[in-house]
Amino acid sequence: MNSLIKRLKMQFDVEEQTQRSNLSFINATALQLPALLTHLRDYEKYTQLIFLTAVDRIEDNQFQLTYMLADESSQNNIGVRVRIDRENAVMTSIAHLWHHARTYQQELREMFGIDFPGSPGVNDNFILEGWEEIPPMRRDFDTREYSEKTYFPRPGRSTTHPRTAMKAVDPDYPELPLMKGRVK
Amino acid sequence: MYIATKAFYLFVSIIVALVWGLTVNGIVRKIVARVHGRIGPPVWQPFIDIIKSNAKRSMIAHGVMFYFGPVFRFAGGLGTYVFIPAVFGSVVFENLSFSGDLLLVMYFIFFGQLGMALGAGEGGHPASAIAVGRGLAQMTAFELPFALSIISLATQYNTLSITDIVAAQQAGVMSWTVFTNPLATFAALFALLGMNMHSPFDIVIAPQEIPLGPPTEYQGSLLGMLHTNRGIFVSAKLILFMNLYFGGALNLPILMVKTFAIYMLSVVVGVAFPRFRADQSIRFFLGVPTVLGILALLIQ
Amino acid sequence: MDRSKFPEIVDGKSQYDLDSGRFVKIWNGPQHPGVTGNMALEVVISGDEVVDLKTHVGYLHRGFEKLMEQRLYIQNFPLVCRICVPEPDTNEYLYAAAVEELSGLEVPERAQWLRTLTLEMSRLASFIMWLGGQAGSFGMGTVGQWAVAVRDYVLDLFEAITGGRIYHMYITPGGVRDILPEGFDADLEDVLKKVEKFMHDAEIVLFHNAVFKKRTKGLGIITPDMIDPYGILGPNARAAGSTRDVRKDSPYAVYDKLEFNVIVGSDSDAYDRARCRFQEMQQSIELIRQIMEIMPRKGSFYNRPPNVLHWQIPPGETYVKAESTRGEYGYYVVSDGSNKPRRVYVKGPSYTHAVALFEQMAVGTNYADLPGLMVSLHTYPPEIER
Amino acid sequence: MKSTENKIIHPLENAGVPEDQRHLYCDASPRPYPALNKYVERFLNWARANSLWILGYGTGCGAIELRPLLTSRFDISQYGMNPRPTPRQSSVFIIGGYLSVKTLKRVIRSYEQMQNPKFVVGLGSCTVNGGMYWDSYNTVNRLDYYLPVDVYVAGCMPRPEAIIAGFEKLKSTIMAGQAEGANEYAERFDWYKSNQKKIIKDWDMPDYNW
Repeated sequence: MNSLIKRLKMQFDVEEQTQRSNLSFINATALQLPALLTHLRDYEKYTQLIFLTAVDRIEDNQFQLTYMLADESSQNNIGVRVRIDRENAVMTSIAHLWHHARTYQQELREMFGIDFPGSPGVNDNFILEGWEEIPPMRRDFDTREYSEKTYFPRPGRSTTHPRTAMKAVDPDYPELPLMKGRVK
Repeated sequence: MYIATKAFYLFVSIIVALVWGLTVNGIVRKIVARVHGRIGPPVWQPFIDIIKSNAKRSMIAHGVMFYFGPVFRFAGGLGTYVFIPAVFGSVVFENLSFSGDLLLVMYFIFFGQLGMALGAGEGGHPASAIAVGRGLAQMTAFELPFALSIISLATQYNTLSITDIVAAQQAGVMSWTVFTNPLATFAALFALLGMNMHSPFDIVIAPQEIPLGPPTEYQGSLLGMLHTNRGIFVSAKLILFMNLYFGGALNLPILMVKTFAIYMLSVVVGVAFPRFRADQSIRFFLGVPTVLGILALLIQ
Repeated sequence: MDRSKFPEIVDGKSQYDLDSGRFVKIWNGPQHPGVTGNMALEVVISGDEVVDLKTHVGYLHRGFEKLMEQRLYIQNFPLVCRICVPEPDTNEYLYAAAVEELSGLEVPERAQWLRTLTLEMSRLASFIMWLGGQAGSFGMGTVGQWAVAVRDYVLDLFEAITGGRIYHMYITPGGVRDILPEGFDADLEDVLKKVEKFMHDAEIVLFHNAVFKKRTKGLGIITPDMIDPYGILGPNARAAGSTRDVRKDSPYAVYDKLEFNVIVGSDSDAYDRARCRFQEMQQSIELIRQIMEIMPRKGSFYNRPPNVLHWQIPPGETYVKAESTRGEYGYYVVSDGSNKPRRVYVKGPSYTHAVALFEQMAVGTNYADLPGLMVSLHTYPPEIER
Repeated sequence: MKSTENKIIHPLENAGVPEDQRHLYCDASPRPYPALNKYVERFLNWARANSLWILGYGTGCGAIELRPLLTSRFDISQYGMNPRPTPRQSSVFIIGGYLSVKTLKRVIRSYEQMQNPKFVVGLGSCTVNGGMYWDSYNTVNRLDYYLPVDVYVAGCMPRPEAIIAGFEKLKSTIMAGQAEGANEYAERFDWYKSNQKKIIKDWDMPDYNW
């Protein structure tokens, strides 16, 4: 793993962060991503794309895309992180590298509103149907408010915060009430 | 007066056949359930199902032929039954066997399916259309060994009249066709497996692939009619086979025992096998059963 | 594969002309008994041959990932098991493992053993149900009925341990919720014997059945060079010769203390895949027996996390994985230092199998084989759309 | 197909369907069917209650408990229940838990294709008030705003025994002649439709499905 990172640093401008002995994250720029992924796939035996997903870094006004790759023996994982602009979210498609990248990109297009020009069928509905609001996985979309506005909530549900809910069951809450006396 | 009596006898005979057919269906469902390790529905469940189907308040239609589908099917089942002598030598249960022979009965077996094909095609559901295609292809395939077997029988007994064939088998157990002409019998029993639409030949109604096949669009009383037909048609087929190959029946209890035993063949095979694809089942029918039929014909 | 006789593909869409009368478009599902769970197949057939297939998912979308961002870490613990209904324990384990890794919470040894036990049991239950489904999709209702009944015995065991039949909510961050009840060993052995008897019967009735062989041999072949481009995982890949098994490659829980071999097939047609899964069932039973033999019976089974209502987890991100019945299951959890996760991404193995792979494999098969082919890929829709 | 009913309560436009296909669909609202003679109806209700055909549509995770229910362990076929693969022939619709909007659309279509005495069983807490997914952006909270529900079985997930108890309840309701969900749907058709159309944003299907 370490030697791989060293080799990568020689060729690409990346930063790395090791999470576990078999999991590392490297930060790359959006421009060098296709080259980096192709390099990892073809020369470093990181042949499998496990997933591709996004994290909404709304405080930086950015999306973080994570491409998780696994090597041939599926022992080591490497996560390639890319930050892209949140307002004009466009990213290079990697559908030519892996067939199943298409559906991930379709999903990101739908749930985050990130466009992948050239990815087959990227604008088709994948999960949602007839969605009119902002893409639901963005942080500024309030699912609770939307649900209460739309789906005729049944009256009677007051709060879900467990502090109050659990107090109602057991007045002397401070210890974990359910585990009392069971820990050996 | 004669006609009135005859009609009354026929009516009684049909009712008995219907009740027996539905009861057999109920018993078979129960047996299959026991094989699955279930308790299974009550034996009278098919009757309740028919009442309930007819108790539906609303009904939809897809045109005239849609109505005719179950009617043809029912007519096919009824026609098959009324031209077969159910109990040999009985006045009540001899039906109209004097005026029809084997060829007519074979025609009626085919007729119901064709009528159903027309009606189901009108229903407009693509699964029905696919199922009809499969059903007709498969039926043509199993009709071949059946026809060969019938021809073999006709040469053996020198007649096409079912009553005469039954009469020729009354000399004792060893004079039954199953012993005098085993090849023809086995060819026909293979065809019966196909006719009864149990596994492995139930691709026509395979619920996992084409939900229910031809009757997909049928509901309410039309479905009730199809279910009624299922009772009569089962009786008719089994009685036909009993008459042709297993020496007929001299009274109702023997008829019940023999038809039930014949049906159990389909059931036992059905619970033990997955289903064939349409093309595979056609190849199957054109293989061993057809060879058996041809051999039976050659030996005669 | 040779696509020359099938319609041309332009921009991911197959170009066929429905008006020409050569093609019929059929919707298999979502209301269709032949598809696994609630999903739809848009099939275009010509004669009996499938010329194009598109998988439609999203009917079970509940927005888990969004809901998890709204809830405290501990509130997510009963939520995650709902993602995969037939095999919920993998989700519970992975969520717990991710949270533990990010927060640095230690897990007692005994809890790891109990976790492995439930994971293997849920694998067994899921495989049994799959076997029933595979038999049922080829019209062999008998084995299907037996399978569901036998699976119920395993569910009874789960009920004895956790109190729940389907959703167990057993593996919590920090350990497990409870120890095994009195007399569990004997019950477990009893059930394992029943399962073995069922498998013996299924072997005779199903795997030695000529019709079943005829239907499944040569159906839906996965070649080794398809594995990486399509992201094929688990038994589907192993039947094609891959040796990837997360339990062996990067052992989690206590899998490094157990002895087992990775089951590898050779042909990877539907029959071979069924065979591989059947062997994995036997392996699961062996593993459960091993676990019961060497599992420590004393000691703590739960390390209490800090007050869970104020439990803030330091910023970081991690990816944890485990081997489910369908292949590698993964959780990618991002924490931003608050008391709610920033992002939880659930990677279900069916995601690639049911969409990209199945759309490719179905082309050219017989329409009647579609349900069987689909079950033989072992897909569960809820983990695709979550 | 054209409707064979002459009595049109409320003309439907089928605006969601392309214009050239509108004639293919029904253009009449459903109408309530009155009960027959008291004694006849009692007999028919007995038959209906003892031959409940379940539509084989697993709409959610509740479908996983339907399998043990339909097979050897809890075999409900002994009570005369059977799964039917087609909505035309089924009389009971089991909503297996949460309904996403996408599924609700298909559920409505399937429900409307079922024939008049038809019953809906809502399985799980999520059909009652949204259950665990009450604040999800994609699942409906109250099933009875979109379909007339006869019996709710609460729980997550309800155990098979609970579902059987629910069916017993449904049976007694039917025998008492109170399970008139289909008629209620027809009578309050506009209300149900407006609720459905409120959450299904792209209404690209006919207003009433035969």
